[in-house]
Amino acid sequence: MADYKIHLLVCGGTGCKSSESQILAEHLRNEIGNQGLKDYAQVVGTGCFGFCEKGPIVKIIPDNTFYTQVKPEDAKEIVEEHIVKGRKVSRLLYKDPKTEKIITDSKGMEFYKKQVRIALRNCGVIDPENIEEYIARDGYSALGKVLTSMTPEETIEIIKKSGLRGRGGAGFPTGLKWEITRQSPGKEKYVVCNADEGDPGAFMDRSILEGDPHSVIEAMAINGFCTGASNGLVYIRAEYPLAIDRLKNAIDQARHYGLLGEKIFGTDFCFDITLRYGAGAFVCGEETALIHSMEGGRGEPTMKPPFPSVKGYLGKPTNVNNVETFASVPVIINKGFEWYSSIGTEKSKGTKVFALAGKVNNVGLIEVPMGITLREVIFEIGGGIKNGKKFKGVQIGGPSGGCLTHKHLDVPIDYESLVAAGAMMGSGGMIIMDEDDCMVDVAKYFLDFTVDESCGKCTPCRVGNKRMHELLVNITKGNGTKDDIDRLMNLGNVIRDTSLCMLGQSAPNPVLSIIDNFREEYEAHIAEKKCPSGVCKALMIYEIVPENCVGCTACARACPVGAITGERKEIHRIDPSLCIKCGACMDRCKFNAVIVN
Amino acid sequence: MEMVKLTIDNKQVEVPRGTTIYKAAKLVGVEIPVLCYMDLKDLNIEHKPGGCRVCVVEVEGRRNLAPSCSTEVTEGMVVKTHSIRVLNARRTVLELLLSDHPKECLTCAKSGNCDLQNMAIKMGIREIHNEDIAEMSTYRMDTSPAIIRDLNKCIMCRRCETMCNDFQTVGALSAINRGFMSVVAPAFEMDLEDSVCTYCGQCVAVCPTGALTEVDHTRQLIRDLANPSKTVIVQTAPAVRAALGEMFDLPAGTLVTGKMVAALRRLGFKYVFDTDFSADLTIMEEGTELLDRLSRHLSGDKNVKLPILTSCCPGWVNFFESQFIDMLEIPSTARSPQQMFGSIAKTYFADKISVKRKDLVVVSIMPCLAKKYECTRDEFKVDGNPDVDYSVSTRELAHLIKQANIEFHSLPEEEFDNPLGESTGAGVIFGATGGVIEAAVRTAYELFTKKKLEKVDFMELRGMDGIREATIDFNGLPVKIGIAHGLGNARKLLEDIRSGKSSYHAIEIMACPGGCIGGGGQPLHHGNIEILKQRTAAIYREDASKPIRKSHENPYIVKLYEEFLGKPMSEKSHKLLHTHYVDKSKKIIYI
Amino acid sequence: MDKIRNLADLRELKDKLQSKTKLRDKSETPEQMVQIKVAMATCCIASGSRETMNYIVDELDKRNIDAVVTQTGCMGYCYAEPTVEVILPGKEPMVFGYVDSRKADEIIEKYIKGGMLVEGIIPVNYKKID
Amino acid sequence: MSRIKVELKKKDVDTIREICKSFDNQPGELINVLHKTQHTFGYLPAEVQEVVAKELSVPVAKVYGVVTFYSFFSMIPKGKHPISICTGTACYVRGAENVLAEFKKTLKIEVGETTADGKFSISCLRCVGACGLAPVVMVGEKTYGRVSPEMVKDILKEYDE
Repeated sequence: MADYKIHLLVCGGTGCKSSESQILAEHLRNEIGNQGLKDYAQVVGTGCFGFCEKGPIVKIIPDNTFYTQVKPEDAKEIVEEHIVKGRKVSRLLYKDPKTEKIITDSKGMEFYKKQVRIALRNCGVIDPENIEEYIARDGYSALGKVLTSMTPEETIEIIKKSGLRGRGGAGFPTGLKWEITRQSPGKEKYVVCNADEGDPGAFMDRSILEGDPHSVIEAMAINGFCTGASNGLVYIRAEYPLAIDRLKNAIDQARHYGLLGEKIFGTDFCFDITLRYGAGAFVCGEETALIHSMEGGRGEPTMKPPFPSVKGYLGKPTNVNNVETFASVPVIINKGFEWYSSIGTEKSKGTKVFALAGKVNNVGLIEVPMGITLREVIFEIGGGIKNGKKFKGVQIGGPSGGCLTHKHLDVPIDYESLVAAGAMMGSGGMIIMDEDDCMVDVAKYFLDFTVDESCGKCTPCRVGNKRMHELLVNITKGNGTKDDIDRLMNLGNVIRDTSLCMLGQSAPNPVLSIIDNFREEYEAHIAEKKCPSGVCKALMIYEIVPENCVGCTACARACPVGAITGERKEIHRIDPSLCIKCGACMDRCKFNAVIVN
Repeated sequence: MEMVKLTIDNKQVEVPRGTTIYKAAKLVGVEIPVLCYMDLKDLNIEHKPGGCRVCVVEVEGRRNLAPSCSTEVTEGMVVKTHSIRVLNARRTVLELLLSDHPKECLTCAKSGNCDLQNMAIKMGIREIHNEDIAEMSTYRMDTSPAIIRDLNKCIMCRRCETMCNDFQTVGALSAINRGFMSVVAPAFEMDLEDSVCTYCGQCVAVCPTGALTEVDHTRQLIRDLANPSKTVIVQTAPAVRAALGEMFDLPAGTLVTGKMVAALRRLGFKYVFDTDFSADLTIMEEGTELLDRLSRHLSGDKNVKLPILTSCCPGWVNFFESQFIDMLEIPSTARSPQQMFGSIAKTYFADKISVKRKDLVVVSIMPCLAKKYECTRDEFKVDGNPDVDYSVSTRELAHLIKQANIEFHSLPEEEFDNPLGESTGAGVIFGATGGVIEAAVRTAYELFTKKKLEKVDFMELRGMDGIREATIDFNGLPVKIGIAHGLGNARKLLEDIRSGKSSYHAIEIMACPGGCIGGGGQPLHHGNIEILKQRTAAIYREDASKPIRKSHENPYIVKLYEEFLGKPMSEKSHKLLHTHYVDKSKKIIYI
Repeated sequence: MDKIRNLADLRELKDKLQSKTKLRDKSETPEQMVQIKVAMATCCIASGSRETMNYIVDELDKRNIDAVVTQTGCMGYCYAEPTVEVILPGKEPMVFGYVDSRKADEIIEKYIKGGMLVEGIIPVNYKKID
Repeated sequence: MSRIKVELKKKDVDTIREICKSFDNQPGELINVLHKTQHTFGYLPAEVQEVVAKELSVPVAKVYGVVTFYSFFSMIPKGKHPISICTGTACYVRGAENVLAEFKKTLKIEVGETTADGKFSISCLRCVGACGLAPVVMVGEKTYGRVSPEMVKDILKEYDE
């Protein structure tokens, strides 16, 4: 079969898929067939391109044309114009939000310029459902190399020297973990891939499993060889049906090709992988909780030590790594630790994937070298703040992380610097907030999440977070007192100091970092009973501007509680004690006379 | 053993590797407060979920505070147990617990004996911050025949869950829900009565707060005692006398039989009798049943089922009725001593004193909560009137004595009334694990071999090991005996029998650790096994001091058979002293 | 597909498959390799540009030359169709006209491999097309 | 957890037994068994949990403990068209709360409830990973992106029979 001259890569990640990218791919295939170009152009469903803001994405290779927000109806035009006639469909091309310039070659996109894609190297490039595409891009050669020409110790040494650290959040040196598991006595050991991505707003693990499942399978097998385990388990969120399907399919293919199972690469090494499903508990991202959940119980964390590397699944030594960590392993083996450790900073090597979301122009999944600054990420890769608003803060590390502000924009992104700044790497969620976001409300949101997700085992997390949340609710209702900030800080510090697992220990981080960085917003809520961003409903006061009011009575008629009084053609008044802040008057007024204070 | 050196509060200490900070601190006299932690050493239960976080200490170089109950020491560790950081954390955590706890200490059943209350006193908590906006986690109150669950008072120490699942393997309780609403409850938050609960009461025995308490019968008792138309009589179980003193600050293991009798008389009971009497009666029936089955077995009867299992313990009966229904035919059909007493009291004795059944109130003082349930079983009622009206726990009795302003210490030693108050040493040892079977052996040996037993102390049947076995020589016939205390041990033993791994002739099973002396109605031992050992020793002391130590030699028992029952296993005995078991297992129902 | 029994099997399979996805690798770093753009508007196709493109792609592969071949719209030299633009790394673009398979062969052999100019160059009057 | 009472049919019990058997009746597979059972029945009523407990030889209290721990498991049936509103951070900062409020107001049910006619139910989930489309709402398998409160009526209209 002749090779295709043109490849049309259609994003098949969850984000794009939910905007009908599958139908789009179908249409493209049909159109190509209609034009008799079946042997000339190939449509490939790939994993996520990362540029979720403008999905579905179609990328045309080799000229790197980057079509955004493509609808199934657009298929015909793309094929007829671009594939047949070689003319790019300019209305679908990406337009730089800052320069308004149409970008014809994705290499010219700010979004990709500063990215270094290692863990995401195959995402958006290969068809994740076809093992051959993975093999064609060097897939399984790292496993082959390790099994046939290296000892487990040598392999662990490479991982250690590469400086790779756990990408799940805590940043524990990966090679060291492997070594401890290897050295733990026991015949039966396990390799566990933590794919229970629970951070609301981070989806890199899912993207990797959807876009490049084989890299995780390969790395798990390498880990099995290094630690002496022949069983691998992937603990994956049940909310990720696509990732589960792709992973299952990939495992089947790997078995079919003899890359999982008995005597892999003709050696005595045997390894296979089974799936375990999470069931909606954020705390199961904590490795001891994850193990209890895999054993069929409540996902409650237990004391460490003993660490899973010593006593884990079924009481056996268990190496738990996160998806992104695993995905980085095969390249390190192939390209060498020198290459990997040349990227990044002194203590944080390599790259980190972030899920960029919130009030930023380019929402999506990005992979950047460690040490890059927040400014570069937000304003260059992210394309700055949406709708030209002002940047206010960035929450890094999800509900366990902290909220950083202007003064941190030049902080290099690495494990230590982020902690020093009051945030943490976490799983890599990065939520950008603008001037319209109320930081007290944001703190409340994250705490609401941890209160919901606390397992309930230890007192500080079970009761303490609830009490902090109540204080915040009270403050946003305008009932805060001046002692509340101190009370929040004391509670936060004690919860941090005494909780059993990382979920509890890090739960107060958003609240405490927001007190650190946005204390004035708390104070405004408490002292002036005002929400400077106008988010906290209870603190809003609806008023009528006398100059604008014409006395049309529309607002009074709209008010469901009769809080507005005033005769026809006279200036109306809102009684704040009756007003329920529904906003109906404001919607109804044609003269911009109703304002919120 | 590898030793580890560390410093705790500036004191050097050397302990074996694997020791926790909490235990190491204890060795140098530093008592770290704990709440959820529970160490039942000899029962192989160390409950250290690290959940309450009250026991946190500062470890130099560590980012956060360490729970001392579950953190192992390391070489060169420097621990501070009372820094300001620790103090603040501990107070804050305690305050958090209290913020989700009802403030009804005045009327709480656990008041004065509540770990949480004691901790609050010790830490001098005077206010709960922001109480006005603090939501409480509230749950439906559940009252069963024996146990009351008021989970608003639960602090999630989860000791009950451990006792119910790990020690007793009953599985009635589990942690449910998540986060703030998490609590320990039966499946679907159903009533305990509808669950597989055996009412062994071990959950109540370890509960640090008033979340789990016994059903209180003292109010009913006072009403009955005050009612002139009622004749109120009482029976006291063997284990009560070995523990009641603890409620009056006497050392564990102090025998207070005489004072107890005196106190009961002063409370107004018309007759003070002894369950030991009916224990002797139980031996007559159960021993005869054993011999009957044994001799039929020896003569080749294939229909006879062995081993015979004791049936005195109502928790145990509940357990096999719901979890070992395939073995319902093995246990002895003999009723428990409490029920035999009630049945004889309301027939034989009621006739003797010419009191109508409905006017006779039979009360039992029991170390047990399952006994409260046992009283309510339909099998033990005549025309709706129970043989034993209700049972009062050792703890309740102590409270009653205090309420009545009876100065316990200065009470004289008094004797039980007759005819149902006379007992032998065999009846007394029912209170300790292995005691029932030892008492049975004493009688069965003589009846079987027709020889006098020279040595009545069977040391091989005593002890604290969870599962024990011994072979007793019945004049050439080796009789194999198994003993288990704690339902988890019972389960193991039964599963071994079911699978044919072991075979015995007779087995004694008690639901509680140490037997009745560790019952759910006893003064709280807080997991201190030494207390259980002292109580056991007291039981055997009482046995040794008795002039008669074999049940069949009890003159009043002999007389009871002569005057009323005929002989053991007679038709009358069957009607009054035996029972049958029902299948209480949960059936999967479908249409 | 047979099982992969050893490393040699994997390498063999990889070599066989590599060309299938190589295009995507190449597109990542086009400036480091030979870039060829074939004008592919209706008029060009009519004059055989698709055949030319297919020929070029296949031949480059056969001759083991790392190059990336893309199609583009009409270059405006309709008189000389099919037209092909070739950019050697670090050099200015060259546009060739009347490229049939024979001409293409010559371009590959002489210009791309040898760096020698061949006949048929069209004077370039633009900087860059997109 | 609120619950409803059901009567199981023999074939339902057989189905659950089959599911348990497919996991070798291993207690460690409890969560996988519950997933599959919920997938089959749509929810996990008490009666179903009893059968699972019996088959896996796990106390039913333990099964209930697991079911109430994980938000994925439900003891009440979802509506014919289950509505899931993403309340992940990205959706939250882009106004998911208002969308949720609009659904609640329109359908007159709370989160975790099902309309009286059994047609719709509302649940919240944390991040479906379509953050570029925030706020995101799923109705059954269909995803709606960039949802505003005004769109709620139109979305619901699609499910008129």
